[in-house]
Amino acid sequence: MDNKLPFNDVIDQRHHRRSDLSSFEYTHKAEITSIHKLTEQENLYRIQIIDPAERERFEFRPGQFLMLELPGIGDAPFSISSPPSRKGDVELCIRKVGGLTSFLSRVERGTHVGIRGPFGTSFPMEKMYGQNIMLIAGGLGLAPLRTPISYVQENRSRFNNVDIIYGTKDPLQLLFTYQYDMWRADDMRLSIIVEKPDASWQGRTGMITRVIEEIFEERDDAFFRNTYAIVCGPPIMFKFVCSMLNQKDLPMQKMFVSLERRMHCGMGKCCRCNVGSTYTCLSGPVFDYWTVMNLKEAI
Amino acid sequence: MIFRVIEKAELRSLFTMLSAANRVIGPVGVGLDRSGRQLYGFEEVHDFDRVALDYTMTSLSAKKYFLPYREIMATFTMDNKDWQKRIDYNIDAPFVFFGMHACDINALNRLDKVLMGSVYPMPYYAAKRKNAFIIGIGCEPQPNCFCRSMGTDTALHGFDMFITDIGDRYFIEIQSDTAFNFLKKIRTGEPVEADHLSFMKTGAGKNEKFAASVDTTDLTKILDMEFQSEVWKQWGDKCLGCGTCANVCPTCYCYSVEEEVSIDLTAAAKVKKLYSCNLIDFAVVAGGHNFRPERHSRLKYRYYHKHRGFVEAYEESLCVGCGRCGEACLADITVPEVIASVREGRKTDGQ
Amino acid sequence: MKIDCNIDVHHLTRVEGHGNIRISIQGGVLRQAEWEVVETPRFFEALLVGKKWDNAPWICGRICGICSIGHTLASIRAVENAFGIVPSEQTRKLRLLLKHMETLQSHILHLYFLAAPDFLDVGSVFPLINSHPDVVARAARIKLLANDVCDCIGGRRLHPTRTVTGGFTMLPDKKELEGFRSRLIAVERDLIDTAGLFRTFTIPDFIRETEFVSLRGVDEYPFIGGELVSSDGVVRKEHEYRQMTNEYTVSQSTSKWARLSRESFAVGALARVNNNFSLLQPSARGVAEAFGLAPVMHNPYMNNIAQLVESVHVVMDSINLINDLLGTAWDAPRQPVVQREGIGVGAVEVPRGILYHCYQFDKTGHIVRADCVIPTSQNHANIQHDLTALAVQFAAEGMQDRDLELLAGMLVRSYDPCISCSVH
Amino acid sequence: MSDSPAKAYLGVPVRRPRVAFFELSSCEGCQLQILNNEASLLDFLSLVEVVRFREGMSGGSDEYEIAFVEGSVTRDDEVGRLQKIRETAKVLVAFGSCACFGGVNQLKNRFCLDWVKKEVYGDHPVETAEVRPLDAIVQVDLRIYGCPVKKEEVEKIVTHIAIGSDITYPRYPVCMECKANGNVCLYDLGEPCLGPVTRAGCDSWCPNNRAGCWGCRGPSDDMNILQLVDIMKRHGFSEETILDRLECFGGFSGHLEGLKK
Ligand SMILES: Cc1cc2nc3c(=O)[nH]c(=O)nc-3n(C[C@H](O)[C@H](O)[C@H](O)COP(=O)(O)OP(=O)(O)OC[C@H]3O[C@@H](n4cnc5c(N)ncnc54)[C@H](O)[C@@H]3O)c2cc1C
Ligand code: SF4
Ligand code: SF4
Ligand code: SF4
Repeated sequence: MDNKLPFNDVIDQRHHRRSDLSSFEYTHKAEITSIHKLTEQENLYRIQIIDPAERERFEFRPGQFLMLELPGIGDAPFSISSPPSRKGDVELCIRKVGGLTSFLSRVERGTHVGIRGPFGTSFPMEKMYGQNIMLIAGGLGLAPLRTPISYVQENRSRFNNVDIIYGTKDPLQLLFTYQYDMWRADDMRLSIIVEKPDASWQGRTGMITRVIEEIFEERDDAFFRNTYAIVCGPPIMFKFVCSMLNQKDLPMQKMFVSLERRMHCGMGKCCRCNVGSTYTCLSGPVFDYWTVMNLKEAI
Repeated sequence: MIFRVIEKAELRSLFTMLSAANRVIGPVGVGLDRSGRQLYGFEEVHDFDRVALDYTMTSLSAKKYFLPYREIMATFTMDNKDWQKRIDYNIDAPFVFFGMHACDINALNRLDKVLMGSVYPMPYYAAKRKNAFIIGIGCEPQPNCFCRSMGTDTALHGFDMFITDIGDRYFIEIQSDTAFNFLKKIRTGEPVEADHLSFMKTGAGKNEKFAASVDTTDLTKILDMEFQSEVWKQWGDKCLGCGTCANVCPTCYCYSVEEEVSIDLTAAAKVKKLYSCNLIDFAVVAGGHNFRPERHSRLKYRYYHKHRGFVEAYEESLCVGCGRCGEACLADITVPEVIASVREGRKTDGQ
Repeated sequence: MKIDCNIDVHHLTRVEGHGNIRISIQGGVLRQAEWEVVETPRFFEALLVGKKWDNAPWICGRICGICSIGHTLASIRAVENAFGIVPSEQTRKLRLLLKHMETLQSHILHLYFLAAPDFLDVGSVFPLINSHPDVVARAARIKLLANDVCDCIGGRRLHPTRTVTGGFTMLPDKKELEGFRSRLIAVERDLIDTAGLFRTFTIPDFIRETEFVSLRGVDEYPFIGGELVSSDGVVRKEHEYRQMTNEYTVSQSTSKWARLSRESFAVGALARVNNNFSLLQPSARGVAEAFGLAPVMHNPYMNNIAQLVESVHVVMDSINLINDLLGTAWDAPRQPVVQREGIGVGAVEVPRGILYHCYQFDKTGHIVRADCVIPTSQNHANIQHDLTALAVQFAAEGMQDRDLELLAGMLVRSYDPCISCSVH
Repeated sequence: MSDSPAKAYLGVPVRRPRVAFFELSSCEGCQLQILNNEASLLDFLSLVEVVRFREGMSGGSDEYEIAFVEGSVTRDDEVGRLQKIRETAKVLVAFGSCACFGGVNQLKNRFCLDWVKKEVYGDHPVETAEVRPLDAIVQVDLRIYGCPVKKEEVEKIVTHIAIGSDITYPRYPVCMECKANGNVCLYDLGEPCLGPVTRAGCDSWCPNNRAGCWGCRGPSDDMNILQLVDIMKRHGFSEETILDRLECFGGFSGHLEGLKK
């Protein structure tokens, strides 16, 4: 035997197992199959994993996110905004805020992107069977909320009373307007409110909390004992909403929020998403509100 | 564990044998500081005489061989709307680490937990870690070392063999089959009772020499309670936000990713750069909001991650007490002082 | 015969800095021929006052972006001379090697990027990228080598970082020097091809006798320090540089002018070759002879050829220097500096000619007075007199406006003027 | 100018902007860094169309989108030139430390102008003004720091302009890069260094060469200058040494209160 040390290769050919060493930077190649302009700032991208077998294997749960990569431009987390039943043919609602997202707003259909994931925790939809659900979104929060909404839609009979409460700054920022009628048709009560109405606005005006106050007046305490809430939006918004709901003795562990932090890996390595020392990508992005309350510097 | 003893001269044979066929990294002198004190670093060595077996502490840890400061994670060749991605773990041959202190071995053991033990192991690290043949070596406590407080003054695993100077000979703990095989090729002896005794004595003698220490009793709870403490602000006023502490630290692993496009636009790369939570933009998110805009909040976060969060997750702290960050920090911010001040809820000394 | 002509070049291109050419001929009589320097002065000599000695080389390198290494070395030499420091042999060789490579990169930049477009009748090197790709690639190759060596020895090709009073902050890696030696040996071929290219150019036939000033070599072709000499026979010590330059102000220029035995004198590659011809490396001398360049050459356009000759010289000499450096073990990179009161002058031959830095220090090592005399300021008067003579000669020959403008521009460019540096 | 075919990146067409280079009072070294890019000059030229570059080419056009302006304003006529450039350019880039902060030129501002003129020109009349960076006169859209600028950074910025992706600078100080480069800290060697307060991006150019940083890239975000002064003093450097470094390139003017005598 010579004195050369043996080389231990860590590469393994199977790319789909979470614990597989070689899956770390593995990207599914996917194609942007359609781009739909929702508002001045947000586009809806339909992204389909090219390889049919990989597409079938890409399963996710409501609330999970994926890492979207444009080579040379960037790599960032986005919540999946389409029904889980569609597997590796997903929709992402993306707001133009910086390098990657602005570039995305200029690409055409047919461009290839990379997808890693799905990552993170999800909304425990099964636990909510037979209960009332309040789905509350502020602004871009409707993007991640759209997945549980479609889940409820597809499994409507399993849930009791369903409220969707959605607020934005002004009517121009309302997302997915074309879906509102369908949601209503599926027996989900949709309440929309804007802060700054324009001339054509006929709906409610004010903050989301106003809608919640109305619901408080309308429903008895028993209602809230059998209710779950999913709240997506800026921290300041879910902080208000959750503490209001808590006044009605809705347990904090029955309220779910989604946190947003900077992320580079999505797999608990880069530390950029840490809240205190909790990884948003592994322990989140979906947290129950009790956990959030206990995290230092979460909100 | 299997033990052996060797004559001191035999170490050279071991080095020669290993370095003839493998890349060897070891501690070497890299110059004198302004007061004439020898400075050390880890470098590739070809000559046994360059290896500073009695080195005190290297300014930078061994981590760049496992977690390079700058590493290409993937490269792309661009083809209009399409592209091809290639992944390389940036290691093609195993290497020998000749002379690592216990704290640095323990640092790797702790990194293993996050980088190899979790749901998503990190192949870039694993490929290097699994291909390192590590020879540990005993050390003398330095004024800033507090490894004993952190339980890292001895290494129980994570190396191939560990050498301790017991006066006239070296005492060797053998942990891997590979090491055992190599040792068969030099002259070794079975330790006798006297060797065991000198080995124990060496350990006990070392324990008496620690000058610095950190009281870790109930530390996670104290940190929780002192989250709003004014003490943090005082340390924040000193901190330069320069990231030096994280860069010299053997266990800081957080990183940033930068994308690069070649100037002829035909290729791109995804580059991982070790980052530091003390840097201003560490926690900036979309829209420009910064979760930790002040220096003190970032400094505090570093302590929380190491001494509280990691303990909660892995039952031990992410600090191995090597003292490098205190040594390197130009603002003289040291772990023992920071922890002591938080404990006492006051700032240590005047200034 | 040409009766009327008006030439007004505002901000001459392909030179460093801002200068204008104005020529006007009326009825066959030269009315005006003017080389006007409009560059903004930055007042380095004033802004140095009150600064400690260690600031001087760092700040003074910033006088010029092309010959920052030369300025830094002149500044260091002035400080060292004031403090009585004699650089070690190792430092001397490394500095010379660094200097050589700056000379090479600057000469190649001038020959290919600034001068050659004139001879090929294009506006810049850019069209040559398509029409003469091999020529551009060759220029890039030589320049890259020179710059790489500068990075290695000086730390940076522009505004060097390793060069300090007393020596260097750190020494190059010997392995790298070996690599450079092979590349230097290989680059000789490119220089022969460069000579071949320049043989195809027609050097304008124009002679005006003048005086040439440079360092005087003793046993090697001079670049750093030593005695000063003129082709008219004046010899001075380094610290007597003022008697060699005699600077004065003129209204047409924000740069000062200089004179010695005549109304003007010239510095630069041609002056060095004229004054030290026998000390050139043999192969460099061979190139000179092939172009009919022998001392004392009075055609200013031949400065281009002198630069070519020097390019060959510095490459050959650099190979020797690297051989010497590789043959001995490294000494300490720098020696300690002890400040003292006094005046120091540093004379260094930079690509465009002889450069002087002079500082007066007080007891605490602070600069009391500073003086920098830049090669191009020494050349301005000579350029002016050449322009006048050129206009007269070619007006008499009845040259077209455009041709005269081209020749006048080429004349100024031949000096490779560094205008922003002359008005520092 | 070489005409290369229009390129695209990920299907998004690449703009090949018309760029012009200008210089006010400077050593022209930053422009020279462009010509010093021997290895990648051709690729550089395929990304941008250089329509004016006096140091390298004759002729030129006054129609350009991006103006790279080197140098600082040190004479009144430069104000007009700069304003004219601002009117034409869509994007005005302050190119190098002189343009960003005044550069070494601004050391002149330590003295009264009359003394300065007399010291250098005697009684010969010359015009000069207080040295100002570009943004004291016009709006600056982009800054490329450094004395000299770092070619890798220039190339990166130009590539980003061409493909239309964001331009970002490191916000942290030089020490970060210095440590990653494995350098021995200059303070350990007994030399002063402004690395702890200076914006990174030069890849710790000077400390890599065992020379302390002089702050040519100006302050990093949220830098702690008071602590730096304290550190320098503790290492035995005089206030003068500290000031010499901090005032050298002008990036820290505005942070020097209390240091100046
Ligand atoms: C779990 C999760 C789900 C998300 N879902 C959506 C979604 O459905 N739709 C949507 O539009 N956005 C979503 N985001 C936010 C999205 O990740 C950022 O908008 C995106 O990273 C911005 O990238 P950029 O390159 O365009 O911006 P950049 O140019 O990188 O930066 C713009 C700003 O964002 C910060 N930033 C950079 N990278 C990140 C990052 N990875 N995460 C957060 N901030 C960053 C920058 O510091 C800067 O302040 C989500 C984020 C997380 C963590
Ligand atoms: S603690 Fe010290 S080393 Fe760490 S960032 Fe602050 S100043 Fe730098
Ligand atoms: S040398 Fe300068 S830049 Fe490097 S670590 Fe030390 S202070 Fe920071
Ligand atoms: S180290 Fe400092 S002085 Fe040197 S280039 Fe970088 S910023 Fe400029």
